[in-house]
Amino acid sequence: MSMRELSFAQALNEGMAQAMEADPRVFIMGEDIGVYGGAFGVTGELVHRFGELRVRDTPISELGGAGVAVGAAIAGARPIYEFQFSDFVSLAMEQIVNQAAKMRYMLGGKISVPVVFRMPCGSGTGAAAQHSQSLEAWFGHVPGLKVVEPSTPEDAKGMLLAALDDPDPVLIFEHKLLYKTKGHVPEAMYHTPLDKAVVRRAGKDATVAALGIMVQKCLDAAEILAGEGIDLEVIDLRCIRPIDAATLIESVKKTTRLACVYEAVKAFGIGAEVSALICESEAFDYLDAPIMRLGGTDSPIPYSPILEKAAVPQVEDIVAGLRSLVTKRF
Amino acid sequence: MSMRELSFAQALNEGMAQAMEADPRVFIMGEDIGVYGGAFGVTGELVHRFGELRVRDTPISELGGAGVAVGAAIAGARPIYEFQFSDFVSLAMEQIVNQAAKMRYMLGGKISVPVVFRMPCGSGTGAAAQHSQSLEAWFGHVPGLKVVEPSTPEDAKGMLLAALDDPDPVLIFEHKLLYKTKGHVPEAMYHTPLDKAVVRRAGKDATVAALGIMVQKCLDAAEILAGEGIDLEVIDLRCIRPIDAATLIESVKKTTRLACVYEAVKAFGIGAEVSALICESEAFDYLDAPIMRLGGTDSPIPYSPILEKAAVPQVEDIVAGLRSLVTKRF
Amino acid sequence: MLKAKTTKPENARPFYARHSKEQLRNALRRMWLIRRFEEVAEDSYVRGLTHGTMHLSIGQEASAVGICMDLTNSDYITSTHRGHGHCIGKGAEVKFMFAEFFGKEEGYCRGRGGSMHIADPATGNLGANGIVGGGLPLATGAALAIQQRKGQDVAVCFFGDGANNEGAFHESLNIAAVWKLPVIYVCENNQYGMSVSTERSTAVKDIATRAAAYNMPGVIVDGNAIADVNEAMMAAIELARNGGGPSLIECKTYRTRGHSRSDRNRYRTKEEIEDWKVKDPIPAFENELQKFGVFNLAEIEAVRAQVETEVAEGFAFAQSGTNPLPQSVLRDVYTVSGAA
Amino acid sequence: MLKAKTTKPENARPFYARHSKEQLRNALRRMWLIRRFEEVAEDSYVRGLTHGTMHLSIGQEASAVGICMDLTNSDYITSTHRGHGHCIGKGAEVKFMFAEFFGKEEGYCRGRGGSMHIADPATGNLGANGIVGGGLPLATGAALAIQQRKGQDVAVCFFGDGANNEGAFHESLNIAAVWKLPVIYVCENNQYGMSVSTERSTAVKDIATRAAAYNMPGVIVDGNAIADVNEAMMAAIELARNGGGPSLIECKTYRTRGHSRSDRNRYRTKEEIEDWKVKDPIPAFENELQKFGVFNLAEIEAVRAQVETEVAEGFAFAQSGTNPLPQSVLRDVYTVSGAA
Ligand SMILES: Cc1ncc(C[n+]2csc(CCOP(=O)(O)OP(=O)(O)O)c2C)c(N)n1
Ligand SMILES: Cc1ncc(C[n+]2csc(CCOP(=O)(O)OP(=O)(O)O)c2C)c(N)n1
Ligand SMILES: [Mg+2]
Ligand SMILES: [Mg+2]
Repeated sequence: MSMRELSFAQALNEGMAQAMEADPRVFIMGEDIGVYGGAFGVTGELVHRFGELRVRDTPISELGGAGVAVGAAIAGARPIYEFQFSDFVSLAMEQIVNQAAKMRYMLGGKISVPVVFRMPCGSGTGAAAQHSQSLEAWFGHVPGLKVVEPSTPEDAKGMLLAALDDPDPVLIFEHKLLYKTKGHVPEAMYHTPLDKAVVRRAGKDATVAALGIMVQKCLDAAEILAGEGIDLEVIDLRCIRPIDAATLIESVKKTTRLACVYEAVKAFGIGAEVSALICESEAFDYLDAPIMRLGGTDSPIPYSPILEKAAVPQVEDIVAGLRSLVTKRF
Repeated sequence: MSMRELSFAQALNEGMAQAMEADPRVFIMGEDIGVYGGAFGVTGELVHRFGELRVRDTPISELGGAGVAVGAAIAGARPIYEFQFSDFVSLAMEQIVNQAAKMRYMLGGKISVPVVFRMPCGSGTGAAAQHSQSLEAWFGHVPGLKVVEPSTPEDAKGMLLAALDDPDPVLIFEHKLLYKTKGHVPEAMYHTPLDKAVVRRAGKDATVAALGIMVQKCLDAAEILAGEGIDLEVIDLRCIRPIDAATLIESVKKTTRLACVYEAVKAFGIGAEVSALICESEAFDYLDAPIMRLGGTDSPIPYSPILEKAAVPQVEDIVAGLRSLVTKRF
Repeated sequence: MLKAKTTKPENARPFYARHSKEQLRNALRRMWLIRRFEEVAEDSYVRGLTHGTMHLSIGQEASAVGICMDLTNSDYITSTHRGHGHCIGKGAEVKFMFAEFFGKEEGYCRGRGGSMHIADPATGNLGANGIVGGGLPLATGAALAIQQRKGQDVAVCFFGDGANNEGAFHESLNIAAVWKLPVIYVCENNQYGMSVSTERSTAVKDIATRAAAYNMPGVIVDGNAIADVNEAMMAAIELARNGGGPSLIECKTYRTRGHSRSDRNRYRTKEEIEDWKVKDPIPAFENELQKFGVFNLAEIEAVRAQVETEVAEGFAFAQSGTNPLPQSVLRDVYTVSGAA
Repeated sequence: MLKAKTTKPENARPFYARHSKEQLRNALRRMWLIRRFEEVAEDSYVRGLTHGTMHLSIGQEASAVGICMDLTNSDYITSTHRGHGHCIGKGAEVKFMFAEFFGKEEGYCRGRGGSMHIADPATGNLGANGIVGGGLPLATGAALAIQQRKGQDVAVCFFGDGANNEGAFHESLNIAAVWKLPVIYVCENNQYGMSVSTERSTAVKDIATRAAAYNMPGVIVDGNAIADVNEAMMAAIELARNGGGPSLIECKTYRTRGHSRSDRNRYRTKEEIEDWKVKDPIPAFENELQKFGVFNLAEIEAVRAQVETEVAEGFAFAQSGTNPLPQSVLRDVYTVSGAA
């Protein structure tokens, strides 16, 4: 078969449809995921295919909705709960953090919690401070959860299917601006591992660890810098919990320099964890420059499009940052 | 006056009482803070002194309770909201993160949100996974908030009073096992800055940045290691947002080695941020060993006392860790 | 309900009896301001002049104005994502609202908030809110601050039918009732929370039914009839100002526009929308005003003309506003000076 | 209500008519098991043999047993921080519960959970919960799983009067009602949430009143009368199993012990506690059983003796249990094998 292209949203949609075909225990819950098709169109026409009982519009009740999904999971179902915007998880932390994440442990292994949360995240849509956050780091801090953020349509589908086959609770962060991006997506069902980073561009001068939407921005930046003779290795982190430290360490030992690029607020974000992981690893000895973090500004996301751009790393910021990383001498 | 000793809980209690005396806008809300005196006895007899309208028992409604405090703050009051256990903030993230933290920014500076949240945290009481978390890192990731964790009775009172005089929302993490610890507390009203770390023990062989209850444990470990001829500098971080990078950088430049010790889950905790801050600072060039993080295990807090101890750094773990940090050669 | 066409306003109903001509004119003016502001905003949105999203309250103007018209600047309101009406109802100026839409420094939030966060603390408007139900605890808290300082003000909380299923609704109403706080909860039941009808989201037919769970008065009014809305509000204000505690008012209404720009209206029929358009609250109010002889057509047309000018001037003001500087992105994350 | 002392059980009330002698014996046995388990646990706590905290349900045994006695192992329950009764009611063995208290590998949770997290999925008990109201969405979700697989089981959610003010209560009951889920909400109203009386925390006198806000049946029963509790439960089960959706049952009861070990009982009077001790549900049940001629005193004493043995053996079993190894602290954070 030739290379079939789907958008990121279509890839997720296909993954959900295939899972529902294959396994009667799978169903979806969320706000406006039925006839409306989801705020970002991800569930699309699924309600017409699978009916209202398997594509359930929930009342606007995120704590209840997410918790009901957790309850269904421990009672034998395989629910997917879509947060309309991942910001609203702020209402459901209790059920995710205290219940889903800890239940297996607290019960001495007597139960598993196979629930999947889909989390549309990020800025760039002019939706301002309460609809634009990137909160993945919070969940990186919570043992019991698995947390991923695909950057391509192929990974989006593969990680969704892997998450649905995983016995533990998985959160999938999906950057809203990626939904319309296109890429090759295999038609069959397949898994993308929930614990492996991937090298998207091999290079020797520095390692750039990027998350989600920043992967493409870093590839663009690398392309520009290639014109200046700078050869960057771009790693798509993909997994936040667990982080694939091995792939990072190997790369840093080769390139001796590291930047981590992400959209979330810089402080206490994934950049901190990546930096600390490398610093306490054998790769530390190889470092030829301070580890650089390029993250969001220390502010909420503003509404004004001018400010919104200023609040998260843009390609030109990344280019400038990486140029200085590579030229800095130890 | 001679050195007056109070417990950590008494220091907080005195601070609240003095603030209520001085400012009619100050009041306290929380579960069982009235006749019961608070789950950890911090509010004690205040209800008898200030009455039920200023020491308000709230229904068991953390989202509503915390949000009502935020609403009162923007309408001119100076509320203190006590979470009975900081774990329950998982129910109130929405109001703290989306409302309190962002309101001033979203409104272009038209409003301030002078609310104080008191957050009893940490393990060691056998209360298991849902009552023992150390979640301060979540809030370190949220611009708009100020986040502190005092380690002494003196700082507890001083930070509470500083928080009450601060126009922005402040979260004070209070380790439950500290409530009964005693120390000198000035009787007058005073402020402890909300953005300054403090060197608790000067030393030259390595810097140990510790948070909350870990400060004393690190001082104990330093004492033991002093017997082996190892001279440690122990810094009480005190502030999580903002972190006092300057004090850390200065110390690391002197000692050339750094460990960060904290009780929270290691990954994505304050250790990551401290490590990354140093790594991107001028102190990086001075480092003679990888930065070490000694944090909690990657698990919920278990009930069994044996396991509970195993889940967070104990003095002997700190001693062993720091010994290896100091002897490691670059 | 009105009995005869000839009834004099004074003899008619409390709404007409208790408000001056000037107040009634202002009410009509504000309803028109909301309508025209939103139509122009919608148009500029369609023309690509603003970004982000926007939630229009066209068709719901009677509740915004009927609720706010007796409030003073020291009474508080909290508003919703669909908040332009509340904002104008409470006294905001459209030029600063337009400026906010265009992301200008002159905007109510200096361009940091946008449509979903417009606020005007000077008129007691504590802000729109992007979180459904987010304003419920805030209004309750504002009422608590009033009670703590033994004030006479009230706090008003607008929220939607969809918001009534949030836990924040339950916790807030319970706290307000137990503490007898001076807060008035105003549910604008426009039949849908985004695409989901109240029938599919809410276990009870009328949201006002839920007031009984908090032992507070709950009334249902025709949200498209400003007099009905306002009379319920006057009673609730009186109760609140006299220590009687909170009330819940449910305004049955309808949004004739989609939920937001991305709405394809798949969840409702064209007929339903057309049926409701007939119940447009603005002509209904104008008819009553004329019927009761409060205003003649010329006076009404003068109001409309005045609104037209105000909106056009506001739009022009906003267009020529100042763009924020990128380097100001960190401004106002914290209060710089010590004083709040 | 009972009419005459001589009424035969068969003629008396559904509770006696519909249960066999064996079932009634088992009900009494479980009530005693709860009581004696907790007394012994309390004692070992006082003697410093266990750590952490513990919430005793002494005085509330009738609701735990009356609710659970007709459930099967494939019906679910979710429980609370005060969950020993629910656990035993649903069929757990006290030896594994004691072992959990002592933090032993033999405990229901291998010593990882302790009193506040005891669970026994094999008997359908999805667990106690340290978060007030935490079980409300979970039970609702379990009922959803049942509905999705077109099962005949029910899910039962125990919660306290204090929990009824959590947003989770509102959201869960609304969802269950809208989707007609087979879930039964059982509020054990013991008059206090920790130190705060329902009067000071809850806007309505009876929590069952709130059922109307979700359009579901809400009944109030004497929570210290097992027959009353059980008859309400039988009706609710029948409704749920037949697609009739959720119900709310409020059991009025009282905890005669403090909230937890640190409670100094400052918020209630000795008299109140003594008044309630008189309404102890266990002697009340024993009296009825004798009055109706179900059991004679000797048979009742045999039950008590059996319980005494079971508790003593369980305690001994637990004391000689295995301590977890410190290095096992990471066990069961994740499911290692692929199968859930
Ligand atoms: C907590 C939260 N959940 C979901 C949303 C997305 N959302 C925005 S408006 C809306 C519908 C709200 O319905 P309603 O309260 O009836 O107000 P209306 O839009 O009808 O005015 C939804 C689901 C949100 N902004 N916040
Ligand atoms: C979310 C949450 N808030 C507060 C607490 C602390 N707490 C534990 S039990 C309790 C009282 C609960 O009252 P109720 O629901 O009536 O149950 P009861 O203890 O009376 O059985 C409180 C406040 C908690 N565990 N979880
Ligand atoms: Mg609506
Ligand atoms: Mg209770």
